[in-house]
This record gives sequence, structure tokens and C-alpha cells, in this order.
Amino acid sequence: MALVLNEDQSFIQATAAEFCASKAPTMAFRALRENPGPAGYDEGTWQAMVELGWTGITLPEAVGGTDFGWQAMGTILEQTGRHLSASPLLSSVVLGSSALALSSNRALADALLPEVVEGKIRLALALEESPHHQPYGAALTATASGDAVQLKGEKRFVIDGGSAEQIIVVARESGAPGDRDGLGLYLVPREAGITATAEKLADYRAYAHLTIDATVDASQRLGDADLLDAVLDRGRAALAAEMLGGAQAAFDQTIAYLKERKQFGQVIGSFQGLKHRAADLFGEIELARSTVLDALAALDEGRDDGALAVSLAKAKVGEVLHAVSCEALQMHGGIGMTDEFDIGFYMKRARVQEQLLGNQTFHRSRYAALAGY
Amino acid sequence: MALVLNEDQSFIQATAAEFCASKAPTMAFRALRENPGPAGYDEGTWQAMVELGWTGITLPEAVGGTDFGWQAMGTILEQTGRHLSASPLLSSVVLGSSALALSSNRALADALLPEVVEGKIRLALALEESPHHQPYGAALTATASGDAVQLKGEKRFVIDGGSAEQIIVVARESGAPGDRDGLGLYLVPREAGITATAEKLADYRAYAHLTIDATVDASQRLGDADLLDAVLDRGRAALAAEMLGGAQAAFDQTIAYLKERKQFGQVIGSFQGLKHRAADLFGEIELARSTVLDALAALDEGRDDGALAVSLAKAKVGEVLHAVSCEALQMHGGIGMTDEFDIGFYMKRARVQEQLLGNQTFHRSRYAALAGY
Amino acid sequence: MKLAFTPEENAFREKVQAFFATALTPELAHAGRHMTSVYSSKEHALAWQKILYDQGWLVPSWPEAYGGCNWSLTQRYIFACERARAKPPALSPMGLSMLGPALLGCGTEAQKQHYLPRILRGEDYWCQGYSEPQAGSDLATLQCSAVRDGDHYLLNGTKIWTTHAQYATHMFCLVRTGTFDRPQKGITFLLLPMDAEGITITPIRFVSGAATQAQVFFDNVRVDASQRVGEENDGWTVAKYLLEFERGGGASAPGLLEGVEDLHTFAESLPEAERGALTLRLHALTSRIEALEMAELQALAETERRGSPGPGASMLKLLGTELSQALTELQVEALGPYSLVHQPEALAFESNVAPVGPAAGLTTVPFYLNNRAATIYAGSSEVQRNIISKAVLGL
Amino acid sequence: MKLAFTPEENAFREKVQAFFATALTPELAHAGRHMTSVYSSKEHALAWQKILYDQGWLVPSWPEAYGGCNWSLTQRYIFACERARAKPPALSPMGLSMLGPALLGCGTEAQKQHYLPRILRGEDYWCQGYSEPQAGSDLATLQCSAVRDGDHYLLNGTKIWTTHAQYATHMFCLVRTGTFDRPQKGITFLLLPMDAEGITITPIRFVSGAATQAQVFFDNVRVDASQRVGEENDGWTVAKYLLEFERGGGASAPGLLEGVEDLHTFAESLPEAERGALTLRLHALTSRIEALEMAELQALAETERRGSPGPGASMLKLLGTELSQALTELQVEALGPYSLVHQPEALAFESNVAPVGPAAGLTTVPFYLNNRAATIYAGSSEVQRNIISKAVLGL
Repeated sequence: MALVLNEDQSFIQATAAEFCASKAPTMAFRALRENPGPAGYDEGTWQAMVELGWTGITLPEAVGGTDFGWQAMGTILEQTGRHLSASPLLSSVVLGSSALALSSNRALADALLPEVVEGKIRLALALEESPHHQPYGAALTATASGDAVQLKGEKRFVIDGGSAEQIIVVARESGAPGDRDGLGLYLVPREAGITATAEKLADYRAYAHLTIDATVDASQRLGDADLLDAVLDRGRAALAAEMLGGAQAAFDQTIAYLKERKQFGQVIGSFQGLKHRAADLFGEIELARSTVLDALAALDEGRDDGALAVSLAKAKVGEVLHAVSCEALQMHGGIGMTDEFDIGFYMKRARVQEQLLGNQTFHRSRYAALAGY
Repeated sequence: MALVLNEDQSFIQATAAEFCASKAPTMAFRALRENPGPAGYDEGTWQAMVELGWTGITLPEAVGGTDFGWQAMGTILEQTGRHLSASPLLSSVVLGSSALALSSNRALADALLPEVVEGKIRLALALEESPHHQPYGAALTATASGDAVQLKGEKRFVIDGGSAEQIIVVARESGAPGDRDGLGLYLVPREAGITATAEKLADYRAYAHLTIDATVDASQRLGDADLLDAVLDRGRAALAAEMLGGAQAAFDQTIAYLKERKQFGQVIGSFQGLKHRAADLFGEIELARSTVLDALAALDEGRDDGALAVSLAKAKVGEVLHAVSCEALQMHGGIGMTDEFDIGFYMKRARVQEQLLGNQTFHRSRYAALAGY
Repeated sequence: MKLAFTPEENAFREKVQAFFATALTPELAHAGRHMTSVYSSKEHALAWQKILYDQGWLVPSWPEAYGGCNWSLTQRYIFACERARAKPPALSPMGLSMLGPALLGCGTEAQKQHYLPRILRGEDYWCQGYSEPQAGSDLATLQCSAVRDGDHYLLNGTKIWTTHAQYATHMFCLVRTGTFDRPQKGITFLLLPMDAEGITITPIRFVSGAATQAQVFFDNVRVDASQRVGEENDGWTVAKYLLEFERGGGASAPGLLEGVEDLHTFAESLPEAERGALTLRLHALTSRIEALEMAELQALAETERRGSPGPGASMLKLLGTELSQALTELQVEALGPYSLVHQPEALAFESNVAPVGPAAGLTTVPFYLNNRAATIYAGSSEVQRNIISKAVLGL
Repeated sequence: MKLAFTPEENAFREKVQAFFATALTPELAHAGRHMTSVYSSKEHALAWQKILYDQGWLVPSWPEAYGGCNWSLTQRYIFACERARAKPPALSPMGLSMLGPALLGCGTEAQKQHYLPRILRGEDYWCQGYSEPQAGSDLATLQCSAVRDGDHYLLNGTKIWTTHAQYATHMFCLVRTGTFDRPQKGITFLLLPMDAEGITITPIRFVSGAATQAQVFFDNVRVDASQRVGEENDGWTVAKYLLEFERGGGASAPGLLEGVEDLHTFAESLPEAERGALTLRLHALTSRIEALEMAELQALAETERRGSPGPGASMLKLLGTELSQALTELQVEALGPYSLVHQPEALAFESNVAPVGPAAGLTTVPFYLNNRAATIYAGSSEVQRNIISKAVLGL
């Protein structure tokens, strides 16, 4: 596992911290909430991220990437999580690019990845069909006829599904929903027959309900459930890093408030009841941080226990973010309940993040199953 | 449910409090630990309890009882729990007498109950054969031949099983261990073929491993699983009352210590970290008290939901006693770890009480099953 | 079922059930089932209040002379359970459950005669002016000042977190009339009309998006001295008495148990793995709520005996609000992203916008978010723990 | 497996495994598997210490010049994991893990030259004199006094909770040599032989029945001034430095994970219903311990960088001890009454008394009870939370 960040990772972290604080801070999120625009994030900010090279962090140089790896990518997402910076990093750069980069369909990957790196196209992963994360739950049908494959069905809560130019659709080629066998992942251009309706969730980010009735060439097939699992684990680890940033930010803002707010003639942070709870949260965040770093390192090192490490991290950071966001609001008292204060945003974002790509229950069970218990 | 104690119950409670504090306090328990005597409790104290009428509280006047009911009995056990007073109240008066009083074998009950009330004989219930509470787990065989029944097998952790003159043995007449059908309860005189080996547990009370090879007349049969369930629920409710007394005593002693022990120039009870935990424990004990009172009332009122109320109470009070005994020791600090202080006795007694007649896990599951979830 | 009922009590229960079955209009039933906080809108609260008033069941625990029902504890418990089942809109508590009992206990005869009937008939709609920006948990340091000027007080300052201030006709509030050795001294309890000159109201938007609370500013507002409850500088006594009713007056368990039932039903639609984990946690929560229900029943008996709830109210407030938050946590988790769908337009009565997920999901997150305030208002959980450790445990 | 191992590291692991497989005598293996607290008997601890010393692996993290191994962090982690698997008796930590590092950091060259080799060879057996009856969590108010008398100090007072005082040859202790504005000033760190005139030792019986700790009384005990570590009145600096090693020096996770493994194996013998509930809780615990393991590894790297563990040690002490208590809770519950059987006579090596339940059950409750002290000694959990909130969070 990563015991300390190396020089490259530290540099990337510092750049991301500076960028998010100045270019995509919580104030920008407030502006987006009132006027989300077509994509649900600010296009200018996104292009600036592209220019910083964030679209190529985990990709090989051959496609224009820098190959700094998932630990480096994690430091970026931790910062976007900290500042609630909206962008298609998770949807397009993490989930989308991984699906191409890990695919055995080299022709498609080599053709498209440079465009993703350059920010010319954006990808999204269309997986869920129910409100609970079911990696193998696809019922959307893929029917082959000659070289053509017809895809037909519905997808829910697709992250940035309304703006991505190309959608990676998880489809059922055989078997029944729930079967791991019989899944196929297809790259489908939006205009091939995908209709999107916005689904607004509590965090004001962009999600879409997709109605898909498209026919694509069989060469658009990227892989099966093995690919899906690998892609999802990258998404989960990256999301866990983003959640860690949110937990840290909510905690830091709360500690700052505890040092400032006075009641009973003293700052409330001097009350042992709150001090001890803050100390416990600190310890929990540190534990969560360790699991997230380990999950990212496991992906970089290609360790056998990668999936185990990822589920441990997503479950742990979900549990900690949940607790921190609740305690942050409680410790702020009345003022924390107001829309004027940022702290509530972290709670709303947290509740959605906890559900995305599997909630705590899902990942606890998966961890136990993988550990052979 | 019982909203307040009535006059009789209040009087019995006051008497029990006075008696236990003066005649069977924790000091007496220390003495017993060094020299448990043949029964594991003090015979003189026990006879004094008999004289106070405690053996007949739940029994009808026809057999010499006073018929004050389970709420009254609960007030007594709460006091014995509070002072760690050792006696065969649970084994003989609660479990044993209930088995006779609720039995359809009126001849046997009418003959023996007066003797139990007068303290001439003591009963015990031999149920468990494994270290986990399994009401229907009996493998000990009951083989009928004519009017005689041969009982053969082993029983574990029998409360006061080394001193009771008559043992109620749960035996298997048919079926397999775990089946509710096929159980029979037999009253077996010790001398009919029961050998006892003491099993010393952490709480220094008297438990026995019984080896049974006895032949009794078929008329010694008291009933089946219906009787067993009814008996066990009375035992669980009474034990819950005893545990509530233990939790209350450990809590009270801890609050007193918090008011006395000084560190950092002030009594440690003035630190908000401890104050808030104490306030939470207070609330939990009150919740536990409510469930115990309700369970006892449900037995007195013959309510349909008696078993449900009993499992709720045993699980709740077990959980609270567990938490209180741990917090009590932690809040005492080093001194709480010493044998010289009483607080550790409550923890050791608690761990055994939690296991007896079903631990928290057992009763949570039973509650859920009974509630139809 | 915690009480053994007599045939008379069973008859009473049937009567209550029949009442709820007929008295709720479709719109009120919809409003009751789509609450996004513990408050209904003023319109729905007053409409339902009028129905209860006409039935004579508006304030069961008040003295009969003032509109009470003279019900036994068991009858009140039955009523609470049936109400939880029927889910009518919430009554506005500020007049009925807070000021009313306070006036009954501390008001002058004139105040009772004037205000209590108006409260019952919904002619006056009250809000509560306690907290100030710098006086939250430390309420006693409040600074909003009232200076005596002949037979009036002149008010200056501000109150915050005032629920429904923008809809209220009247406010009861705590103001500072003097400075003494202890901050609790020098506080006075006043009643005032919200249309008085010099009052400005700024609604506060909450995390849920709703603006149920407001900040109220006083600029030389004149209040007649006859509108004082209790003695000058002794308003803390009235305030504490009222807070006991605010904290411990109700029975929260029946409503929570209904929520548990609904969730059990919903859980049956979940995939096996999700259901199992949820059910285990739901059991643990249910048993805690069952225990709370018994504790609330015993507290009801205790309140009847002593006249007011006493410091034990803090324990019930603490447990009741934390359990209600625990329940909403499970609701959010059970519904998954469906609960997080942000679709306020689908909430209105006879709305033609179809909900994205199950209809119940529409209110789940707004209620969840608003309910985070439950452990903050009327004395935060931290304040309740302080009270318990001091007033009950002597620490 | 948290680290990706190189072939060299795998070879190292095999070497360590082979060592443990052959070096443990049957008696030492028995002793290691039947510990009833974190301490082994002096006899077993020293016997095992000698074997490690001869192997050169006694103090891997010390500087090589003083007997350290110059192992990489990965090697130390591998060693910790294999030791956890092999379960040898515990080494006595007072000399090796506490005084040793303190002398290395704060001792004079003469003190290092004299004491460190004697510690390693087991010639001196140390105990720790910190707490006093009135100075527990508030350690800085300690009163045991040392008055300078020429080139000696004259000690009077008492120390309590001194582990193995009755077996120790030496004690390091904190004494008061002056009174200043802050209680932390005026404390001096002294070394003394336990056979000095004027020392009385009274063992303290614990809830488990064992008497591992003692109270030590000083009546005009003379200590040579050369036995002072650090400056006079500045012993708090040494004490705090040492406490960081006591709190954060080790890796507790590998041992806890072994405990989890054992419990998983045992759980398979349980009836279905019990197993299910236990397994769920065991999962939750395991994932916390896994996270702790990573945090410990990172702390190890941090310690190497800064030279001492720092205030983060408080977090690891807090989490490590609370998780170890959580593990023992599950062990007690899993075994049921078997764990509660009180049968100390069956514990001895080659005892001919058969255990009533599973052999593992014999130590479960004694260890459980003794381990309640883990959140009290070396600074209670409350003290660690104070330190974290002050030193780390600035509250």
C-alpha cells in the first residue's frame, strides 16, 4: 500500500487543491445550482481541468496520458470532493476511460482515448436499471443480427448521462437479470438512439434516465462482466477518494466553527462533550483515508486483493462520511440547517455518493464474500 | 402495562430493598466467594427470604402463596440483583415453582408446592446441553416402559443444580434435538439417579453439570414444550428484573464515584465528556426499566404478547447491562479494575446473566420472529 | 398493544377510528401523508384543527373547563395510536401544546379567558420567540431588550429560528428586562401581535429548500404590559415550564411505530440482500421505539401526577428525536436513490407530475433533512444531556 | 496482504517463519497461546527474549549500533505478521519498548552504555512508576517527592498500577522535585533499583483474579543523581516522549487479525442462528481492524521520518485498544457460558485438568477482564481524546 505520496503525486495534489479552491469552489457550486446549464457543470472549468492534464492521469502515454496512476487520480478527486467541484471526471475520465483502456477492443480504445484525453468527447457509463446498485442487474437487451447489435431498454441515474457524447451501455446478451454471465458492454453514440431525461437528485448534480433503442456495429462491443467489474472498481475507488475529500472538508469546517462559536461564555470547541466526539471523528477519517489510499494503491500495483480493498474503502468511507456529515450539521446547530451555510451541501452530496456504485451494505457484503467469510 | 407500582408492590419493594441491603449485601457475596458452602448461597439468608414469604409471591393462596404476581416478584429480584444477593429464588421459586404451578399435573403440583413455599424443598430446571441457550435442544432421552420412564443423558450449567432436592428435567420423548415436539418435563428426585459436578462460572454462583440416569414413574411428567415456554418466559422476565437491578446499582455507584473522584482540580463528574455518557446511560436504563415492567405486567395480565414483551425485555436489559457494566468500569478507571472495588463483580455477574435463558442475539431473533418480521 | 383494554376502551377506540375515517378530507389526508417536516402548512393545520375542535377532541389533556376531554391515560394513548395510524396533518403546536399549557400554569385569569379560546378556535396563530443568533444552546444570555415605558414595554433586538413567524398572528417571546447576577434573572415573558409596528420578518431557507423558519427583527416595538406572563424579570420560570411541555408533552412512539410498519412493508419489495441487512437494523430500531413507547406512557402518568412533565422530559425529547432520526436514516437507505430524487413539484395535492420512484419517496429526503433540526430545536441533544446530568443525576 | 512483496521480501518471510517454527519450545508455545493479559510471566518473557536476542531480532527498530536490525518497514511488518501468527509469549515492554527508546532519545551516553545491553540481555527487568492514587488521568499532578541531598535524591511517596513491580529489578519513575506555575514543570525522571532500602511492594488483585500490578511505597529511598534521565524538573519531556512509544510504538492489527481468524474458524462450529449474527459483527470488526492495520503501517513510516510517533500515537492507542476490546467482546459472546467457566487450574503447561469447554475458552474471560484496563492504562481513552482534540485539532 501507499505509505507516503511520491513527488509526482504530491505535486498533482497541490495543483488540484489550488485549482479547486480558486476555480471550482463551493461558491461555483451555488451558482451551478441556480443555473446548471446543459451539462450540469461549468464547461470552462471542465476545459481547464482538461488542460491541466487530468483526463490522462491514469492513461498510457501512447494515447496522450501521463500514466501517473490511480493514487495520483485519487488526490485530484479528493480535492474536487472537498470543494464540491462539479465535472465529468468520475463519469467520463474514471468510468468511461477505464472501460476503453481496459477493453480488449484495442481498435476502439486507441481511436477514442486520445479524444477523451483532449476533452473532445465525454463518456458515461449506463449501468443501473433499479434504485439499488446491481452490477449484474441489466435487463436491457442486446440482440445480435449479423454484424449489427440492437440495444433496447432503460437506464436510470446515469451520471452525466445527459451530456456525454458516447455512452457505454451495459446490456444483456443472454441469461437473466442478476446473472454475471451474458453481459456485454457497448459503446453507443448518443445520436444512435439514446433519449435522456434529467433526473434531479438531492445533490443537484446531473443524472439522466436514458431510453435506449439503438443499433450499433458488433465492433462497438468493449467486453463483458470482467471488464465491468474492473471499471466499477476504478469508479468506486475514485468515488471513495472524492467522498474522503468531502468528509475532510465537512470536518475541517466544523472544527473551525467550534473554535469560533461562543456559548456559555466560551468557544463551544472547549466543551469536552464535543471535543471527544471530534477526536473520534478524526480517528475515523484517518481510518477511512488509509483504506482509500490502499484501494488506489492496490489498483496501481495490480494486487490480487484489489476488489477487496476497494469494497473495504467504499464501505468505510461511506460510513465515515455519513457520520461526519451528520455530526457536522449537529455541531453547527441551527446555522448548519440553513442553506446559507455550506455544511448542508456536504450532507446532500454525501447521501447520493453513498448510494452511487454500491452503498455501505452492498460493499460490506461484497467484502465479506470476497474475503471468503 | 404497569404505569406505577401499586401499594402492595411498593411495600414488597421496600422490604426487599431493606432486607438485601442489610442481610445480603455485596459484602456477603465476598464472603460466599471465599467459602461458598454446599449450596453456593447462605442457608440462613435463604430461610429468612422464605420467612418473608418470597417463595409464595406468585403462587395462589391454596398452596400457601400470596398471589401478588410477577410485578411484585420483579421488585424483589431487582433488589437481589442490585445487591448481588445469592439465593435459589430464580432456580427454585421462579423456574421451579412455575413448572409446577403451570403444570396440568395438579396432583404433583398440589403435593409439592406447599413444601416449596415453606422452604422445605428446592427445585431446579435442567435444560441446557450445550453452551448456547436452546430451549428445544434436549437430547437427553425419556424412554417409557409401562408406567416407568427412564431418563438418560447430561445437562449443563444447571442453576443451583447441585443443591436442589428435586430437578425438573427437560427430556426428549421423540423427534430430534431442536424439535419443539417430543419434549417432556419430568420431576426427578436427586436421589433417583442424578450426579452433580460443580461448574464454576465467572460470577461465583452455583451451577452444576448433571449426569442423569434415573427411572421415574410416568406420573412425574409435568408437561411438554408449551409448559417449558411458559416457565422459561417467567424465568427470563424475572432474570431481566434482576439484571435491571444490577445495571442500576452499577450505574448508581459510578455516578457516586464521579461526584467524588477528583482529577485536574475538579470532580471528574463535572467533565462534559463523562456527563453526556452518563446521561445517555440513564436514558437507556429507563428504557430497559420500561421493558422489564411491561414484561412482568404482561405475565400478570395474561396478555397475548407476553412472549414478545419478555424477549424485548431480556434483549434490551441485556444490552443495557452490558453497556453499563463496561462504562462503569471505564469511568472508575484503575480502581475499577481492582478486586477490592465491587464494580467488577457486576461485570462478571452481568456476562453470565446475559447468557442465561438466552442472550441478546437469541432474544432479538425471537422477538423478530414473534413480531412476524 | 401495551395496555390491557376494557370493553369500554375498545368501544372508545372504535369511535376514534370511525372519526378519523370520516373526518379527514382527501386534501387533508394528502397533506398529512406528504409532510416534509413536523409542521403542516398553516392552512392545513388550521383546517384540521377546526375539525378536531368541532369534535371536542382538540386538547384532550387540558382541564375540561378550558376544552379538555377528561380522558383517562388509556384513552389518550388510544387516541395517539389511532392518530398515528390515520396520519392527519400536524396541528401547529405553538399555541396548543406550548403557550396553552404555559398560560394554564402561569397566566392571569384575563390572559386565559382572552387567549385560550382564540387559540382553540384558530383565531390566533402563534410563533415562539426564544433563540437569538448569539443565544442558542445558551438561551439565558438572550439580549433582545424590553424597556419599560409607562404601561408598555419597548422592544428592540432580534429572534431567530422562529417557526412560521411569517404566518403567525402572535408571538410569545423572551426578552431581557434587566441584568442580574445570573443570566436567567432579568428575562421576561411577553405576548405580542405580529402586525405591531416595527416588526420585520426575514424567512430563512433551510437545507431542505423550504423556508419554514424566519428571523424576526424588533425596532421599537411597543407591547402593553398586560401582555406579560408571570412577573417581570421572572420569565425564565415560565419559559422552563413551557419547555417541559415542548420537550415532553407528546407521545412520539406511536407515530414512529407507524413509520416502522410502513418501512417493513416497503422492505418486502427489496432484493433479498438489501432486505436482510435493513430488516436487522429495523428490528433493533423497533425494539428501541417499543421501549420508548412504554417510557412515554409512564411519563404521561407521571405528568398527570405532578402537573408538568419535569426534567424527565429531557430524556424523552432526547430519545424521541434521536430515534426519529434513526428511522429517517433507514427510510433514506431503503429507498436508495429514489429517496434522493428532488421533485417538489410532484408533492402538491392532485399534482399531475408523476413521481420518479415510489410516491413515499417524494417526502423522504425533505423530511430527513428538516428532521436534522429535531436534535437542535427546543434544546439540542447536548443541552438535554446537560439537563439530565445536572437535574436528574446531580453531576 | 497490504504490501506488494519482492522476491527478497518473500525470502525474508520464509526465514522468519522457519525461525518461529523451530525457536519456540513447547512450553513457550503453550505460554504464548494461554496468555490472560498482554503480559506473559517474567520467566516466559525472559526465556523468549533470550532466544530473540541470540537470533539478533530482539529490537528491530533500534539503531543497529545498539542491537537493531536495520530492517525496512516492509520487513518489520512481515515480522510483526509472522509473530502474530506464531503467538510467542509477550516480551516485557517496559525495558524494550519504553525505557529503551526513551534512553536512546534522552539518555546520557553512560546511561545508554550501561542500561541498554542489560535490557537486551534481560539482566535488568524494568517496571514503570508513573501513576499515583491521586494522579491517574491527571498524571502531571503527581506528588511522589524526590529531594536533592548532595549527589542523591531522597524519595518519599507511592506509585500505583505498577505492572510486575514485584518481579522487577529496576523501576523508571516520575517524581516531583519542584513546584512551579504548571504541574508539568518540576517533574524529574529517575531510574532506581527495586532492592533499594525503603521500598515496599503490595500486589493488587484485579477483577480477573490475577495480581499483575502492584502499589509501590517509598520511604526515604536514596537514588544516585546520575540515575536521572534528562534535566532536573524537566522529566515531563522524557515522560511524554516515552508515552508516545508506549502508545504508538507497536502494530496491534496483525495480532487482532489473527484473533479474528481464530474466531471465524470457531464460528463455524456454532448453530446457524448464532453464527449468522456473530459473522455480521465480525465482518464489521474485521474491516475496522484492516483499516487500523493500514493506519499503523503509515504511522510506522511517519515514525521513521520524524524519529518518534508524535501525537498521532494517541489515535492508534485509542483505536487499537478499543478494537481489541471489541474483539474480546465477540470472543466471550461466541463461546457462551463456556468462556465464563472459571478454571485457572487447567491453564498450566501440561496440566492434567481437562477444560470444561474448548481449550481456547480457558483464557477468554480472564483476558477479557484484564483487557478492560487497555482503555485505562497509558492514558485512558478519555485522555487520548483530550490529546487528539488539543494537539491535533487545536480545540
